[in-house]
Formats: sequence, C-alpha cells, structure tokens
Amino acid sequence: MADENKSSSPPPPGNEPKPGAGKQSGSVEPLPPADKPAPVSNPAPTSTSEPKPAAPPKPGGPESAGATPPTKPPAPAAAPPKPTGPVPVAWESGMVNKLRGQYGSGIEALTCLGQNYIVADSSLTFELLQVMRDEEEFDYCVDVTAVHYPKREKQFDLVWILYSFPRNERVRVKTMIAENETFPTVSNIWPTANWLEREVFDMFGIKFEGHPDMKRILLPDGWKGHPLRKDYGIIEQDKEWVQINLGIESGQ
Amino acid sequence: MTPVATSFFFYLLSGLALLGGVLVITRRNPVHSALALILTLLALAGIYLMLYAPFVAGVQILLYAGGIMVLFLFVIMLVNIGRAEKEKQFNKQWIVSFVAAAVTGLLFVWILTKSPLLRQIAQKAPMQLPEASNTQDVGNLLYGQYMLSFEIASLLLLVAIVGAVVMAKKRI
Amino acid sequence: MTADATKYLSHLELGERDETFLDSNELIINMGPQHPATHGVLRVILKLDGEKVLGTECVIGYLHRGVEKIAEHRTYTMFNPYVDRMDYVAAVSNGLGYCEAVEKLLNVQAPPRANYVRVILTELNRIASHQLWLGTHALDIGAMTPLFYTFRDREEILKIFEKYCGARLTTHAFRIGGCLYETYDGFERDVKKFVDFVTPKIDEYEELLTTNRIWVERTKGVGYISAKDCIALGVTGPVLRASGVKWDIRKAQPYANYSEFDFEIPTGQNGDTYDRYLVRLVEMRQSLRIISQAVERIPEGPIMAKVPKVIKPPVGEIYHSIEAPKGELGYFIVSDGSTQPYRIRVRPPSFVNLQALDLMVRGALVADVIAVIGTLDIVLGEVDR
Amino acid sequence: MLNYVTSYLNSNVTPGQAGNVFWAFVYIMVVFAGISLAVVAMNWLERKALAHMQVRLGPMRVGPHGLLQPIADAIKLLLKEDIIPDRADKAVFWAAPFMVVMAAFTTYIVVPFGPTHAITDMNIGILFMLGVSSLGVLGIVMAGWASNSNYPLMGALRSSAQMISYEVAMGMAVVSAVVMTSLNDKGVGTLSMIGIVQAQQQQGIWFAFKFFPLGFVALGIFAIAMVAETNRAPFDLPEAESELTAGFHTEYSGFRWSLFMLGEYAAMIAVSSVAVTLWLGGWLRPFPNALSGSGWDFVFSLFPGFTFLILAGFAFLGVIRMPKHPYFKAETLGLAGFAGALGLIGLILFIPPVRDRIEDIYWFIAKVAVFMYLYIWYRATFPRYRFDQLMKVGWKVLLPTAIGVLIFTAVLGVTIK
Repeated sequence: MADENKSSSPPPPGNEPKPGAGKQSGSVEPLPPADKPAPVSNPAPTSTSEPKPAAPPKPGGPESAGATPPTKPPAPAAAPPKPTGPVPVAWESGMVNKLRGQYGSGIEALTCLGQNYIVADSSLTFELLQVMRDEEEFDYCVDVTAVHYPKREKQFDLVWILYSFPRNERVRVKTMIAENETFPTVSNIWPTANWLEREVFDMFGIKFEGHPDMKRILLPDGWKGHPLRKDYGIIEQDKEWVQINLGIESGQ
Repeated sequence: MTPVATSFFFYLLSGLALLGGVLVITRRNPVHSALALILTLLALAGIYLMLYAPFVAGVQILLYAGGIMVLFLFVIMLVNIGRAEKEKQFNKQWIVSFVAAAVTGLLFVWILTKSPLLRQIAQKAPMQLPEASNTQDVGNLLYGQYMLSFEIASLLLLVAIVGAVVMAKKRI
Repeated sequence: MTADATKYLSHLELGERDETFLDSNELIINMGPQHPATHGVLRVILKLDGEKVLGTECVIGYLHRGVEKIAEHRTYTMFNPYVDRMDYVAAVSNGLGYCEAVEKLLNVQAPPRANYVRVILTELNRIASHQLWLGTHALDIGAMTPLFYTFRDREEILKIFEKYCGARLTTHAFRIGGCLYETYDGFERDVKKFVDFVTPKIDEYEELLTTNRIWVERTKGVGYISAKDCIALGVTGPVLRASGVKWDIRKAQPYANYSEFDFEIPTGQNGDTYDRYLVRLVEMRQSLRIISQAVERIPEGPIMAKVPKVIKPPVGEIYHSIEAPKGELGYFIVSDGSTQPYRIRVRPPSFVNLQALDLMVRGALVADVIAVIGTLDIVLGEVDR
Repeated sequence: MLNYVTSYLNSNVTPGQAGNVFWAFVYIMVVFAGISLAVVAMNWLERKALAHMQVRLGPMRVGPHGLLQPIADAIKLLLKEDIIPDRADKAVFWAAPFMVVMAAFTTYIVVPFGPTHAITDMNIGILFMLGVSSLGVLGIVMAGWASNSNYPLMGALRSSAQMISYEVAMGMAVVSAVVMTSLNDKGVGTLSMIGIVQAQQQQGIWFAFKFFPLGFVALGIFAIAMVAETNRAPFDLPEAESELTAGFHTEYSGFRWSLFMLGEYAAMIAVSSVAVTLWLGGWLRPFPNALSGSGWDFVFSLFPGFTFLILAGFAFLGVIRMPKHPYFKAETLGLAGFAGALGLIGLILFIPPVRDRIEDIYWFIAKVAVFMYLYIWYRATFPRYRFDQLMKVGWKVLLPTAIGVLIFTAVLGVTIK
C-alpha cells in the first residue's frame, strides 16, 4: 500500500501557495529562513509544512516577514512577546465537510499552528475513528494518549494522532471523557493501539472496553495509582508495593 | 600386551557392573537409573577389553554408552520427573519376579559348578586370542561367514527406523 | 490481539505444533530482564514447543523513569537534557525532535546555520546508532567481529560530538531556538575526514556479512513482516522501509532543512531481517551523502534564534515528529501558557516497534527471537522512558 | 627395578604395548601436564589472536603482553565461590564436569605424537578415540539436566542432538580414511592410530591427498564435524551466549566451570590430533618421499629449533618495543627472560640426540596448531548457525557427501589398488 508517490515528493502541491503557518496573533516574529542565495528558496515557514488540503488563506501569514529579508535576521520585538496564544480556526476540507454532514455539530474541525484536529463528542468518537480508518484511509495510528484536566468536569482528553499514508496527512482526534468513564478500544481498528491503550490505562487509569489485555504495561501489575494524573505527585509512590516487593523502606 | 593386575581389574570392573545394575532398578529417578546403566555398560566394556575383544569394547562405548544412552537421557530428561518419582516403584508381582530371578541365579551357579561340559570349557578358557588381529577377525567373520545374517540384521534395523518414524510422526 | 484485528493484518500465524505421540510439555522460558541479547532490560516470556516459539509476551517497564511526569515539573529548557536519556544511542535525534516541537509551539525558527549543524549532527548520530545496531545485532547472531569494527568507527563520531559539545552519549547538543555552541574550529574538516574515513568501512562491514552464507541463512526470511502489518502495527523506520514502504518523514514531511538535500530512501522488498540489514546499511551511506552536502554548504550566520530567556509558549498543543534512526519519534506537547509544559507525550519508535515482535516470531525458533529483537533495533531507555 | 625402567628404552614400541607400567605412567603424566599447559597457552593465544583480528589488544595487563593472564584467570577461578543451585541434582551436578574432562583426557591414551611417543597403541585406536570422545556429550547432558533450569536444559538438548548427528558424518569420514589404510599388499587395514600413520608412510602420501579430491573432501567433512563436536563457533549453539546465556554451564561457576573449559579445549586438541593423524600424516614431516635423503632429513630436523628461535626473536622484539619507563622495568625483564628461555629451548633443540627424538612430536604439534588456529579464525569470522540449519548441514550435506566419499574411496581402492 502506502505508495511512493506521496513519500518521495515532500508535501502535496495543493498547499504550496498557502503559507500554512499558524496565524499567530502574537508578536512573535518568525525568522525568515533562507537568506542566502544558493539553496532552494523554501517558502517561509518550512517547519510547519503540515499538508492541509484546501485550507483557506489565513490572514496575517508570515510571508510579510519573509518579504523583507535583511542579511541579518531581524531581531524580534525588543520586549519579550506576551504569549497570547495562537487561535484555532475552523478547518475546511472535503473530508471535514463530509464528516460534518455526517455528524453535524458533534464534531468540530480546527486548525491550530498549522496542525489539524477534530474535537468530537465522546459518543461519536469511536464511530468517527472507524470511519477515518476505513473510508478516509487514515491507516496509521501514530499515537494514543491522554491529557488530564482535573478541574474540568470531563477530566480527560483522549487524543488519537492519525496519519494517512495515501494522503500524507496528519490529524488529531480529540474527545473528552469523565473519570471512571470507559471508552471502546480501537485496537480492533489499529492493532498498534494495543500497547498504546495499555499505556494510557497505566498512566491515567482510563479503561478501554473490549481491549484484549487491559493491564498495566510500564508499571508493575500490583501498583496503585496512575502517575500521569495531575493529582499524582511527582515523588509519590506506591509505598506498600515498594516495601513488599523491593524490601526497602522507600524508593526515593 | 602383558596383563597387569588382572584379577584386581576383573573384580573392580565386575563390581562396578553389578553396582550399576543394582542402582538401575533401585533408583527412583530415571535419570539416575540411566546414568547407572551407563556405568554398567562402561564396566562391561572394560571386561571386554580384558577378554582381548577390543573391537567389541570399542563398539560398546561408541554405540551404547555414547550413542544409545545419550538418546535415552534425551528422552528421559523431557519426562516429568517429579511425577515419575511419586509413582510406585515396584508393582505387586515383585515377589514372583524375585523368586524367578533367584532360581535363575541358582541355576547358573549350579551349572557353573556341576556341569561337566562347562567345566571342560572352563579349563580351556585361558586361550590367548591374538589382540593384534581381533578387529580384522571380526570383520572377516561378519562379512564372510555371517554375511547373510549380518545383512538381515541391518535390514531389520532399517525396518525398525522406518517404523519408528511412522509411529512418531502422524503425518509424514 | 483479538480476532478482529486480523482484518487489518495479512497474517496472524499461530505456531502450529507437530503432532506426535511423544507429547512433550510446552516450555515457558523467561528471557530477560538479565539476558545478553535483550539489549537492556527487556523481558520476553516465550512459550516454546521444543525450540519452536508458540507465543511471546513482552514485559517492559524495568527502565521506566516517568520522563513524561518529570516533564510536567520542569521548564521547557530544563526538560531538554532528559530527552537525551530516552534513546541514549541517538540522543541528538531526540533533542532535535524536542527542540523543533517547542520551536513550533513558540513559532520560532532556528536560523539556517543552526539547521545545517543540526542536520550534520543528527545524521552523524544516525550513523552511530546504526553502527551500534549492526554490531550488537551481528553479535546476537554470533558474529563477534563486526561489533569491534563498528565500535571503532562509531568512536570517531563520538569524538566529533565530544569536541562539539563536550559529551559523547547524552549530548544535549541543541537548544530551543537553535544550537548553543558555535562549531569548533575544524568542525568541517573533521566531518569531511570522517566521511572519507567511514565510507570504506561500511564496505568492510558488508564484506564480513552481506554474502556470508551463515549470515544470509540466519537472516533471510527471518522475522518477516508485511507492509500491511507494519502499517497496522504502527511500525516505522527501517523496519517499515524494508517491507517496501517508501516512507521517511525527512521526505514525506520535511523538517529542519532536509528538503534542501539530495538523498534516497532505501527500501527492501522482502520485509525480513536481511532486508532490514541492507536498508540500514544504505541509510548509513545516504546519511553520509547528506552530511557531505551539508558540510559543503553550511552558511555563515547566527546559530541561535532570538528566543526569550524564559520560554513561555502560548496556550496550545503541538505534535511534531522526526525520523529518528529507529522510526517516527514524535512529541505531543500541550502548553497551558506557563513555563512548564502541561503535558509532554513522547511517541517512541522503539515502544511501538517492539509490539511487532510477537507477530514476527510466531512459529519461528528461539534463535530467531534473538535475531528479531536485534533487527527491531530497540533501545529500552526509549521503550520504557 | 632399574632394569625394568631401562629395559623399555631399548624397545621400539609404546610403553603401553611394552607393558611397562613405569614408563606408561611417566607418559601419562607428561601428556596430562602437556595438554593442560597447551590448554592454558591456547587460552592466551585465542584471546590474543581473536583480539588482533578484532582491532583490539586483548589481555595486556597481567605480565608483559598479558602472558600471565591465564595464571591470573586460573587463580581467580579457583578462588571463586563454588555455587551449586539449591534445586539442582547435587550428585549429577558434581559429576558432570569430571565426566567432560575425563572423556577429553582419556582420548589422549592413543594419540600418537610419534612412532613410539604414545601412551599406548590400541588395535582399535580410532574407534576408541571416537567412542571416548562421544562420552563427553554425556557430561554435557548431565550438566544441563542437573542444573534444573531451562536454559541449561535447552543447551543440553541442543548439544546431545548436535553431537549425535555430527558423529555420524564424522564416523563416515573416518571410515573412508581407514579404508585407505587397507590399500597394501595384504589388503588388510588397521584402526590403530600408529598403524594409520605408518600406512601413510608406506603408501608415500598423506591421506588428505590420496585419490584427490576424495581424501581432501573427507578431511573437510571431518574438520567441519569436529568443530560441531566440540561445540565451537559457528556451531556453538549449546553455549550460544546470545540465546541461552551460557547454555549447559549457565549454572556453573568457579572451578567446575573451569573444568568445562578445560574439557572443551582438551577435546579440541584431541579431535584436531585425530584429523592430523588420519589425513595429514601424523608425525611425518612434510615431503618425506619427495625430499628424502639424509641432507633433507637434516634440514627438516632443524625446524623445531628454528621455530623456537623465531619465537624468541618475536619476544625480543617485544622487549625492544617496551616503553622505556621504570614502571615497565619488571615487565621488560620478565619478557626478556621469557625470550631467553625460548631461545635456550631453541638451542637445546639443535642438539642431535634431542633433535632426533623431538622432531616427530614437533611436526605433530605443528599440524595440530594449524587446526587450533582455524578454530580461532572461525570464531572471529562466522555468525552462529540456527538449530535447524545446523541439522540440515549435518544430515543433508555432510552425511551424504561422506557416504559418497566412502563409496568412491572403496571403489577406487578396489579398482586402482
């Protein structure tokens, strides 16, 4: 599968005119990269060459900065910029439109810092992932992970980072779930999710339904607590486990 | 070669052979039994040497002690020894077999001491076989006088090999 | 793996047992965590029928240090050295991935000269990593000598690292926004000399192994994995390429300034250990190509972009991945606008690649398990983090 | 008594054949000590040669150029704690290393270092050799089983299967050499080790070159099978470090472990001696027929002395290249002394009576040394075979070839005479 035509040529031609970079509203000025003549003049922000088919031109792209290439890169604003943060904007593409048509307001497709992501309702997410795999050819699940926001009502962000070999495109799918809420496993869709979900379970305590082997992967089986939760202190440990299994007072 | 301390080595080797034989049946652990059997076989090889039959001794070591017993051990090692050790070592007929063995032994002793024929042979016993040509003689006999039986025996072994393969592997 | 997963895998071969009357017990063997061939503290539980592998289970985590947790309690700058300790044989690559990810979050770009230095060092590190892999892999298969050859040549790379940044292994060579150190006098000369030195050495490794009958027998057809399975299992890097997928992040989604260089992506067809070996050898040669291009063109200019002393990225999240020697190394960083990352997730190539072990060794022999662990090129520091 | 001792000196046979217990005992002691010394030297040489093949130096610390390293190793091994695993079968665990060593050393009873320089000459010499060396596998199997652990058990299983398989091919190759001995007037061959060498002398050709290439192929088969028999690279599966940690001797330590090593190296020398005896003319010097005559005899008899002088020269070169620093004074002196001793031995070997007596032994050892070097070379060059490939090589390549060689040898022997 994964044909060569995508891999050998850098990004698909569709996104070349568009500078792609995040439309940072902040004052951090990107440095124009190519100021010497010899090499290929790469359009300003190569680092963010995430392909985004048919994205609308963003306002205030950095090409204005690239247009004034001094021999010395311009110093950024004298005062350290106040990070106001890039603002996510809606992500438009054929696929997104199709998905919107299918799920309506259940999903929200956004672009931030040149990267696309979809925030979906937790009830829709599994189906969405299945569709992404089977119909949209996102055949490679790069990563499954989670983020813990203890102050939120739905405490966990579950994140799937997907990549499509045929489209050479990355997308993140995010959903929110509450503590004690389970989520159906995607290890049936992408076998690679097997260990990744186990790690999420190990670190956050999120259980995946239907997972073939839902147990801890990095920490020992009898360990109590899930270390990547925000309420788990950095020097916290399962004292009891350490004392029983290692025969020492404390691991610290 | 002039023999040295013949009787000492004879008793030593036969003692070892007997000891090994007894250990084979009394040890509970099958690996120990197999090792005791190897001891017996080696002692027998020594006795063959003393009887000026070096070829038989060599074959005894090469085939029995070095080949067959290694295969024995190979199989035994894969057996669950823990279970074998818990099982009963002797079954109920041990009295019968003991009596039979004792009678046979007595019979041997009686023949050795009473039989005139054997006594005749025993008196002729110290016939010196020429060691130097022993192997050649064995070869001549096997491939001359006993050619047919030798070949039949090898055919039998071939059949046994094929049979073993067929029995061991369900699909070939 | 569940039965459903087979839909996405081309084969899920369950080791078939020979039917015999002599039914010996299945043997459960615990390989590791102390074992000469598990490359650290990997523990593999093998279910064997004689020498045949019926199934495996990897037990990992013996080197777990909670890097992701530590990251949440360090500033962005302070966390930088920690990433070197993950894949410690390719520390420079780890640092590149992390620095670029944070730079993306900050929307800063490293100056061109820094990019060139980064590319040179990263490619040197790729060669060093592959050399270490080749030596240990050959040692696992029983060929002792390549180990010493590769270590001899890897030493030259480490010398360059040491001259550049003072460290040989955990280099911490890059900083957010560029490189901290200007190249030392004679850096270009050293790198050129190294390229000239190591090019014939790679032929030397090949001479020892590529046509060696035993080596070919031990590696051809061993640890086969198809392209479909690779993608389904998320396996990346040389393993994926050896299965015939021409995919390399340096080409597919170029980072740093890789788009400026001319190089090939080697691929194999058979997806076996031998092809992976060949692919990695060609990769070393291609890396040398990149290095010699880069060192010719290295521009003058600043080596560090202007970044604030206190790095405080705006609220947001970023996923940035690079082609580490072992596969796709990704950083998913969530920033809450403070000086400390809210969450850093490392997507380690070794961890994901190791998952394919079970599939690759089912029905093979014990000796093949060793060969496959070697060919996956895992580093337990990265698997466990 | 003195009479008994001196009477042997006039005889023309080995002490075993002469039935002289005193000299037999002396020979046994000399051979035992010599082999042990050879194993120690081999240990050093292997580490050094391997190191230089692998662009490193090898032992350099203990003594000049690490010459005393084997002694240091021996002391370390003897002083190490001797661990017997709790769940091991103690008696068998204890006996296994002795079995290996005994099997390896017993074979030397029939190894002919010269026409009279053997402990004894048995009518079944080569058969005895094969038989006793095959007992070594018993020790390995015992060790593997008695350790009561999975890795040693797997090592033992591999070892027994491997040795039995390769013994077959090995035996076939040996038989083809034995068949060659019968190509004389009487048509009677011999299994005696001395007889085999004498047959080569009579026929005026080393069996390796007889019916070329048949003898050479047979030697090749034997040379491969003997590597497998002694569990050395590339056939070192029973102790494959990267797979089975250390195979059958994983659980052994200290003295017992060193006995395994002793047995392994002694067995290596023993099988090499068999190869030399059967195919390379044993103690015969090169070209005994083509370059015959007292002049050539004299030239060839100078070889032992010159060899030692060359070795002494190398040692002196080492002395010259030693750093001129007080720290190295003791080492320099030691190396100089070593060189002096070698040179002295070389000079002694020029004395005519010594020269005549030692020449056979010299040529035998020189030929064996070539094989020992091959062992080291293999180890530096080859990866390890996998178990099924090993079996394939043994049964599907070596055995048919060996049978073919045997048949052709027999046919040629009958037709050509």
